[in-house]
Amino acid sequence: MKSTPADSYRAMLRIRRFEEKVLELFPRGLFYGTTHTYIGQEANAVGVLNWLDKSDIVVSNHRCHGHFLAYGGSMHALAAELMGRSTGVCGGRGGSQHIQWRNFYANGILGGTIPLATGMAFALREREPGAVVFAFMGDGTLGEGVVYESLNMASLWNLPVLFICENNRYAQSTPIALNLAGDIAARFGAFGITAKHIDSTEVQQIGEETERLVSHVRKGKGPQALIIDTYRFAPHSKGDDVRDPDEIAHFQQRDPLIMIRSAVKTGEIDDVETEVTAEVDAAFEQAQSDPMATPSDITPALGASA
Amino acid sequence: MKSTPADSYRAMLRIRRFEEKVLELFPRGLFYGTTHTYIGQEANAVGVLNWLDKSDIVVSNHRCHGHFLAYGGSMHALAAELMGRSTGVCGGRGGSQHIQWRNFYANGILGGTIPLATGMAFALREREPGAVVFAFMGDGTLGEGVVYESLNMASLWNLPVLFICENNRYAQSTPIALNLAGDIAARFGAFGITAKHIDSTEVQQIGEETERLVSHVRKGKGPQALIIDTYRFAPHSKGDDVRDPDEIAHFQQRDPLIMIRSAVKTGEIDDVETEVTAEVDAAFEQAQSDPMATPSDITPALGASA
Amino acid sequence: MTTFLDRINAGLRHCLEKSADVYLLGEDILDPYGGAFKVARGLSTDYPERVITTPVSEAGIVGLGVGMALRGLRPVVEIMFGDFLTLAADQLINHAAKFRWMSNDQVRVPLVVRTPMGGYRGYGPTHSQTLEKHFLGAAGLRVLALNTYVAPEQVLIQAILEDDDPVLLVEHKLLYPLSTFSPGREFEMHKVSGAYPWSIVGIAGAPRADLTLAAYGYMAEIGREVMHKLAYEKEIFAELVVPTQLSPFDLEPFYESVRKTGKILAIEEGSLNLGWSAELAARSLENIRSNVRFGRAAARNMPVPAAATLEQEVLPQVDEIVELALGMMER
Amino acid sequence: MTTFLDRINAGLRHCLEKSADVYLLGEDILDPYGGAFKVARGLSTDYPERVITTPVSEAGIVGLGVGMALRGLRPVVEIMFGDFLTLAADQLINHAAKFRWMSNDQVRVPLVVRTPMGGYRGYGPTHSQTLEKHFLGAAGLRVLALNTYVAPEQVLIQAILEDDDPVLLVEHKLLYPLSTFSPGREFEMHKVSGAYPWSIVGIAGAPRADLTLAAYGYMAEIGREVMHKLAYEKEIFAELVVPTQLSPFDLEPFYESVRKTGKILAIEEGSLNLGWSAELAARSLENIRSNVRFGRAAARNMPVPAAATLEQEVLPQVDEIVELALGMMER
Ligand SMILES: Cc1ncc(C[n+]2csc(CCOP(=O)(O)OP(=O)(O)O)c2C)c(N)n1
Ligand SMILES: Cc1ncc(C[n+]2csc(CCOP(=O)(O)OP(=O)(O)O)c2C)c(N)n1
Ligand SMILES: [Mg+2]
Ligand SMILES: [Mg+2]
Repeated sequence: MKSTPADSYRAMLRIRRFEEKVLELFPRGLFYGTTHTYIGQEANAVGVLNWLDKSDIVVSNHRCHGHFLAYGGSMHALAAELMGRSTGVCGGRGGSQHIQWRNFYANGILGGTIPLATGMAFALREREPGAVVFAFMGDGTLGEGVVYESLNMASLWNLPVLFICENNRYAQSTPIALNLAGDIAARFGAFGITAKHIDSTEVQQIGEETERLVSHVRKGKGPQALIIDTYRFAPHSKGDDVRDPDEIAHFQQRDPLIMIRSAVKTGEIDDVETEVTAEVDAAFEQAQSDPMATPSDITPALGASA
Repeated sequence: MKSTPADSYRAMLRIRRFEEKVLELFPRGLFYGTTHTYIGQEANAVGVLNWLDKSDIVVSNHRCHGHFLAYGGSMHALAAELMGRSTGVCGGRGGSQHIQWRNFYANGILGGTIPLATGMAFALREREPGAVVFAFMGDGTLGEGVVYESLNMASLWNLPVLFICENNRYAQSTPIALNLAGDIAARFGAFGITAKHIDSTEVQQIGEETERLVSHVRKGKGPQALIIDTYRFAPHSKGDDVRDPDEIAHFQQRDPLIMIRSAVKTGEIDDVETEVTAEVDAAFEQAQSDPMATPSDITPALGASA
Repeated sequence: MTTFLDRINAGLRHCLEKSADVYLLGEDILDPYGGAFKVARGLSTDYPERVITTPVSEAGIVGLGVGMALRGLRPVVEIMFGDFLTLAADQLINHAAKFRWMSNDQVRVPLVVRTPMGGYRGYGPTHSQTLEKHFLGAAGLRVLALNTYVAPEQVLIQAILEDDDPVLLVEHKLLYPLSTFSPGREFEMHKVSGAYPWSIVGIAGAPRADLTLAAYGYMAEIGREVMHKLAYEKEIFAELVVPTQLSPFDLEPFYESVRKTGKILAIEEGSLNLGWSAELAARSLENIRSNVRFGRAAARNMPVPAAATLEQEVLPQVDEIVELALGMMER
Repeated sequence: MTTFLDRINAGLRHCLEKSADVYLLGEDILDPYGGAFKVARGLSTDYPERVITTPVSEAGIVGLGVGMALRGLRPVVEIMFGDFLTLAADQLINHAAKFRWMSNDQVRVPLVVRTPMGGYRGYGPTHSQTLEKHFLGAAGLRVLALNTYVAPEQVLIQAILEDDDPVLLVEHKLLYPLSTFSPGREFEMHKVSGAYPWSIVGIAGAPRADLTLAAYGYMAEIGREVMHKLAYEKEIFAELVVPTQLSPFDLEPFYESVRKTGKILAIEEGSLNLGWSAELAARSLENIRSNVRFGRAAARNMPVPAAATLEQEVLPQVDEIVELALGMMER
């Protein structure tokens, strides 16, 4: 791995504590709208994006906070975006599901992001050989037809994209068995895309698999897919959980934070905890004291030639 | 087979001669609009639909003349529809690509017919157990995402539908290699649908494969797929052929009509030829003498409660 | 107290009860979840065979519904957010809406597609839109919008059990917690009956109205507030006309009001250009000889932002509409 | 003689030549086929790396274009028939049109989606439609329609090389074999310049017009015939106003004409309800104080049938439009 276990632990804890704060503050009406937290899936964003290079691109979805923080996005700007502050990542226009910053793009329309990711990979192939698009999608998103239109083009044109399917076993309230027929890896394979399917919450393992797949992609060997069986510990959005508590408890035994701890020195664990807690508190406090997004900043939907 | 080689030969020849007449008459401006002929693929419609039961359904596409005639549709009504006569299958409203009669449904939007077929199979499962939807699609249509949304639902709900993919190796002018990545059978398999892939223009073989697959579907074993490698001898539409003449010649050696002839008595061959030629001539002559579709017959797009 | 949502739910239940041909399909509609907005709650428990949760495939499930409808069933498909209708546009416009006519009336497509629409909830640009305008005027497709002036269960029953044509039914998210309107002492209302009724609402005991407020769905709530303010704060008396059917356009009750008032202020939540009320303007010009004044309140012509302060700026608000109304009276 | 199609082709060639960021994508666009309507003919031979034939995936290729555009390329995506735009509706309305604004203007989407639209060819209900009305008024999306009064290559060059926002470019099938309009002795024309010009066409040496004919795309050809007949057979003098940009609605040149004539007859090929001209009506009422008369010629409110006799009945025809015009003058 590029980064030490402690680094990974910190990266995952930043996501965990951020999301916990979001869920803690939501009932207090500090936010407006909705949100989807990443709690339980931290090892995916951190393990995968550990292999991100400078000119790489990340395409994310409705559950984007973890991807964004792992990408290197500002915790404060994300908190501010959720609170509708002018200092938010998108000045408050996008909100929780629509985060855009540098080479990071998230959108709340499931599946619609996959052709975008494919088009971006096309652009990279033409302009920045060696660079890769990391495209995240959930298991439920495999229901959207445009995903397969995209897999076909990505494979046909040998585009530099790594598809990451985070299979947390549910689409909103619906268990995968009621949503998905056949086999996930086979759905990529059918389009000539090699897919590696792992059931893991170990950030190192996820990182190692990613390293291998991404190196293929960088070498111009075409798209690859990584399917990670995982689990979310919090509700789909907020307070809308209908899953069996025992099932949640069962998967919590494989909490990615627990899995990595053994590899981190006890001293470090406490330091990281203090550090991250402070960072999160600061981020939200600052965001809360930032000015609300101001209508006067609104620009037209079409540019000059409009 | 239910039907004798002579029956199959007749059924295929009816399609061949009908389509030849269409291409012959088009330049004379007898039609209006466009058309897509089935010449070269006759063994598919005839071999497959030979196993059609009374309450079964056929969902067809832009290349529907062959399917319609094999289904038992009236040659005269089809000719009349192409000529925009009031006696046409749909009174001239639909034209070549939009044929609806009894349990036969064709539409010109590629792929859009596959969820319809799936929904019809759902209705059959609920109302007419044992009945089957025969859904035809071309290789190029595998580009449409909604096809995969449908495969997923058909498999998930164990619906009685047989998907028939007629792989004539081209989508309009585009060879399959430029359109399709991966493997066709695998695209069905990935959704848990068993697919049989054959390269054949032999109506008996196609019939036998169909018989086996359809019996599974009728027994409630869920959707199945039959992929038939085939070839069209005529242009995609009319006069827009850019394929290598040698390639066409090569495949013409496997003309489904030639393949079956050996099994038909010479005497019968001539009788069938005379018979079919007469039928086709009569159909077109009658259609030509029928009245043009009359505007006064136009009804509103919405019913009473509009 | 029974909410508007309870009554929609009751309408669905009634249809499932009355006809074995009725099926509900949609994402996450099974109990205990009962759908993202809980409209289907309890139904899958009582009708497990006919309430079906679907994959996340908007085009596919609407197409599935078209196929079911073509074969005599009466499917009701829920699209979780109206914003996702764009994914089903081909199935609605090129399949559901055409099949009957294109087949020379040999078939029918008794399909209902229900969807929660609208903003004011901070859900952001892809979950707050008012997109029905893009489906109005599609030949062969009926578009309805629920409002608190009609019994929602009646509209559902008519669309699901009686209507043999495809229906797109828009339900504004903010209607769900409300209850249906009753005039009480302050208002008066009369209905123009029909399969999908119009409601004409006025201020009780007010003099002849000299402004017609035209609004549907949740905007008809805003419209009532506007009407109230105009009356009690500005002594301007308006009449609110509320259609249940948006498309096709049967506007007689609207004309009737405009013939009296000569002034139209339409209120729409969608962005200004080419929304429902543009057709009202066109038809007023075509059908009402005398000179009419026409104004529109609508969302600013941009996506719906997530931030509260921005969303409030972009979506129509009562006070700015009142200002618009005053402006129209002055002209 | 160079046809309109040749000039579109030349415009695409110019863009490929000028900028290495330009890519053409579409179904069957490679030589020798050059696309279903041959618009791309010759281009793949000369720019093999940047002219790419795609799978039959309308949503996918438009989405691909959005992704390419977000990363600085200038993709031009051809949708083989405008009827299939419904399949790309989500990518156009929820992605292409929103990305720039939603990102707080951090990104641009210089995408052009071109498509042949329209009927009068007997292609039947799914290959003859005029569907652009369903995309007008979508915030963040520019919709253009080529017409013979502007140099098509200029419109393409502006949209492809200069415009940083997503553009939906409608090309009526019947324009392809024509050549661009020149006033000759019978007509006079002046342009209102701008990125996407308006053209104002009149009868040479005619007295002040007292009817404004508003039409775009191929309907502007029909409109000219109507204008000619009105002048030479009925001695009624009209003025034809032709926009290149349909949405957003910048209507000044239209208002100018209407302020003179006081009468509007809009001609649309799409079905009547809520087409482009409904917004013209609404804005005329909002912006033109004096009383205006308004009428519309459009397709009957049903699918476009295949049979010649039926299609002729359903789609607008010159003579019936002349009748409408006469009716408006009498009022
Ligand atoms: C096109 C579209 N359909 C439906 C939704 C509503 N929705 C939001 S998240 C979600 C479930 C997604 O499941 P999955 O892809 O597995 O991601 P997860 O939430 O499990 O991370 C649904 C149905 C949406 N946002 N977009
Ligand atoms: C949605 C849609 N996209 C594009 C077309 C235009 N089109 C008609 S036929 C065709 C090729 C279809 O190829 P295939 O599915 O292999 O059927 P074939 O013509 O080979 O029988 C295309 C692209 C269409 N009719 N519908
Ligand atoms: Mg999931
Ligand atoms: Mg083919």
